[in-house]
Amino acid sequence: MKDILLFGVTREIVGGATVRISEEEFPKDVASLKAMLMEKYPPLKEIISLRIAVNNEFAKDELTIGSEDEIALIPPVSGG
Amino acid sequence: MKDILLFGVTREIVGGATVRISEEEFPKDVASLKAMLMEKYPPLKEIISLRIAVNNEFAKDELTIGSEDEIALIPPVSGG
Amino acid sequence: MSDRYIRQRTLNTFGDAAQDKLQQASVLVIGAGGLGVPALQYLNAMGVGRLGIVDADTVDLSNLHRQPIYTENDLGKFKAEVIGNFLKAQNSETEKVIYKTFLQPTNALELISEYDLVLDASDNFGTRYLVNDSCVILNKPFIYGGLFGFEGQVSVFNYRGGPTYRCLYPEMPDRVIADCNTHGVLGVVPGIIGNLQAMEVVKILTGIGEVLSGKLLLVDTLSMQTHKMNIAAIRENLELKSLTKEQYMVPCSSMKGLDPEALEAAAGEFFLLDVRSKDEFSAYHIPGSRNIPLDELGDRKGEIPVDRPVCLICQQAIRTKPAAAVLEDHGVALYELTGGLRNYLEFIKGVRIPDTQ
Amino acid sequence: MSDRYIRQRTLNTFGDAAQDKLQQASVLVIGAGGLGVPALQYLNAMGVGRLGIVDADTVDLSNLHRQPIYTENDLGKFKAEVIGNFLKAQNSETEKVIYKTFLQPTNALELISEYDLVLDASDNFGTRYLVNDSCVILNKPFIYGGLFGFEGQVSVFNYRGGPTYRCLYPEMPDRVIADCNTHGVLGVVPGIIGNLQAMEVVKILTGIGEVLSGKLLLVDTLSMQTHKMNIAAIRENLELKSLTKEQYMVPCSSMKGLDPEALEAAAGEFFLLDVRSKDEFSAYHIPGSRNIPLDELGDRKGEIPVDRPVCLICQQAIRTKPAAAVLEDHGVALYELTGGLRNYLEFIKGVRIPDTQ
Repeated sequence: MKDILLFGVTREIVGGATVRISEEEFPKDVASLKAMLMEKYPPLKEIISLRIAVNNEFAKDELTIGSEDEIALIPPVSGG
Repeated sequence: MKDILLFGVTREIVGGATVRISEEEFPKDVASLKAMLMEKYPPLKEIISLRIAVNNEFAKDELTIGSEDEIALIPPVSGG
Repeated sequence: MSDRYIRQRTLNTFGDAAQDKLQQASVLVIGAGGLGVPALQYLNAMGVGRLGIVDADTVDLSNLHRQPIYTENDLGKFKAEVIGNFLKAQNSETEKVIYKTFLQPTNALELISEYDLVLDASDNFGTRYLVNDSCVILNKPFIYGGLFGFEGQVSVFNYRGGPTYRCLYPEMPDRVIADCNTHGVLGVVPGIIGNLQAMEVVKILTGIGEVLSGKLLLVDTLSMQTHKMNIAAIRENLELKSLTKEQYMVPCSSMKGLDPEALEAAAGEFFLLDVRSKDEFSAYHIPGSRNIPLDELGDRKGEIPVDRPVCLICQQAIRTKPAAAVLEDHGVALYELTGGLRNYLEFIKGVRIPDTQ
Repeated sequence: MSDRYIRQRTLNTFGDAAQDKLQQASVLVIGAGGLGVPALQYLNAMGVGRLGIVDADTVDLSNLHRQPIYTENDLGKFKAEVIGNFLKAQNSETEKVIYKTFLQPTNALELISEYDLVLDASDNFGTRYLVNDSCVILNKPFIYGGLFGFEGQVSVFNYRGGPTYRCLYPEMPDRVIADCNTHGVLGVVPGIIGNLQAMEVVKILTGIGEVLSGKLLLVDTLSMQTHKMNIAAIRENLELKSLTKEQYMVPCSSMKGLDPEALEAAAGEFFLLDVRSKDEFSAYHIPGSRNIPLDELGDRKGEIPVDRPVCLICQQAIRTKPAAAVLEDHGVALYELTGGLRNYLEFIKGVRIPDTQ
């Protein structure tokens, strides 16, 4: 089991500060993680410029990931 | 080599944000670490209530340590 | 005045040299709201030589919980003016420049070019992308701060070849991410984030510490956890040479009322736009007001300046509403004469004029 | 006044319930300096129902760089009064209580007992240990903040059986750790730390988030790194039943001058203590002043109240210096009549009286 950290509006969409993904269903790269989460939580699809950080680095879609990586969803925020 | 994190006045006493200790001379417990640092930097002796944190826990003198532990010197600060 | 900064001058690794650098520097703060208020208070107090304040908005009661330099006496007044006056009283040794305008594609390059760097304390994506693109064109660093609920983000963009805001968020979000003042915010959260932005300003200007360039700092105040995420620079984002045709969305501001007394007191501050018919305008109008009838407004927007707020005027404050909708994307703060000219004439003359609408 | 807190009321996991809890709560802020100013600004703006402000100090020019609510017009005025008046104008819906005194062993329990919790914004170890011990005795949580250079510390002590300040630092440091205003501090650093303290207040009062109880938060603003260190509670520190005989060091305040004009304007605010001989006092004294000759001062300290600042008076402002040394541990703010009675009489009468000293 792996907890993905959530920030900004993604917390409201998912309804918590993290989302848990099991070892078996853990996706192989950033693109499949995105696809998986967007299927589970469709409003995520609507976020333009939603970024994913892997081990404290913003990651490209093709980056390979594993359940040992620290992963976070970081959407833009507008408030000031 | 291991970097001990410094905070507050200990940075000024040592002259940097960390102090480096080699594997060979690494002390076996918190008390000997204190003694070693106080010998190297005598003004540290004058700090009443100087605390040492090991892996983000404030530690007692008798705690056994190794060079894999994260260690920090945290003195009281008064400013407001 | 020798000992005003004594505690900074005696600070190790700061001293007279850093204090003098602050004094010689200039910072443009975009927005005098939740982030801008604390940042301005501290930048001014610490001795930044010249501070520009860009905000066309007025103080609203719902601002007070997170913009705690404004008092109940300031309601309806221009934020830039209120805080500017306070900052002058707080530190007479530094210069304050007040711009009662929003940052717009038409004024951004000119405004920003006069300052060493920009602190982005805006509250909407349109302004954020405009700040970014303008700073890239002018080669100025800017300090970004953003808020969502109990969370904040801070970074320094376009600093010494480092990444820009577009390297972090390539495309402007649309309506899904709550923009403007629609989302809740706990008062002290912008206080924390705005002060962290001010700290980055000091680092850049004086050379102390590690600037948050190439890093996004995430602050979760509920758990008091911080995270730093590395952002890679994308070369093409650094090569922007002019503001793109892309529409920068307008700043957040719904139309506010100005009562006749407030208008009398501050008429010179506004572009007075009378949207009644030509005939009505000929029969009577407020001296200094301009006439563009409501049905011509869409075609003649270009005649309306964007360097100051617009006060819409009609007979009974009814036609001002569709007029505001037409001007929504014009990038200026919109006001209406409360109760229209009927109310205004009663106020100035005690005369009740007939309803022609 | 329905929409003052609308942005907090609409905030998820806050809402009306949390806003009402803030309104019903009371917080005592010890110190209206670097940490107290931002904390007070935001606690007041967010709607904490009753705020107590404890500070006997007056505004000095060297405070302005980090206490940016005070203006140049406020120099020499009581901090608690200046900020209290500002907070009233900022939010008339909440109560402010001004205590122009320092926290002392003689008043600490009484003051603290009237509030739900304490925000420790003091600048010296004596007051910190006194806040701690008093809060343990009264079973009140307190929010600690401390500063050193570019670093800050924040924690919540004595909260639901959690550790106290003595569990972190068992013994009071002495002179090696710079106390009082001797060390440098960058203006915005207390702004950051004071706001983090205000955030912890909101968490405790409303139940949102994770309270920093049992954790010491370390903030290094130069690297913008934070660390959280776990503190274990030590049972005996929680079982304190009365203030110990240990001497709590007095707050930081060197004697300040009051010129005759300032004394005339504010005589009622001070305990006027004339330290000349009985004969000199009989020959002339300021109405309302009390006489304790310098050589009896050590034995008769008990006659001097600690609920307001003391203004020391002698002929030429020479004997006030040893008198101040004698009263150093009395726990009150000390002032002297600048130039002594000679200067004072010249001011009020244009009379030059002979030097008898």
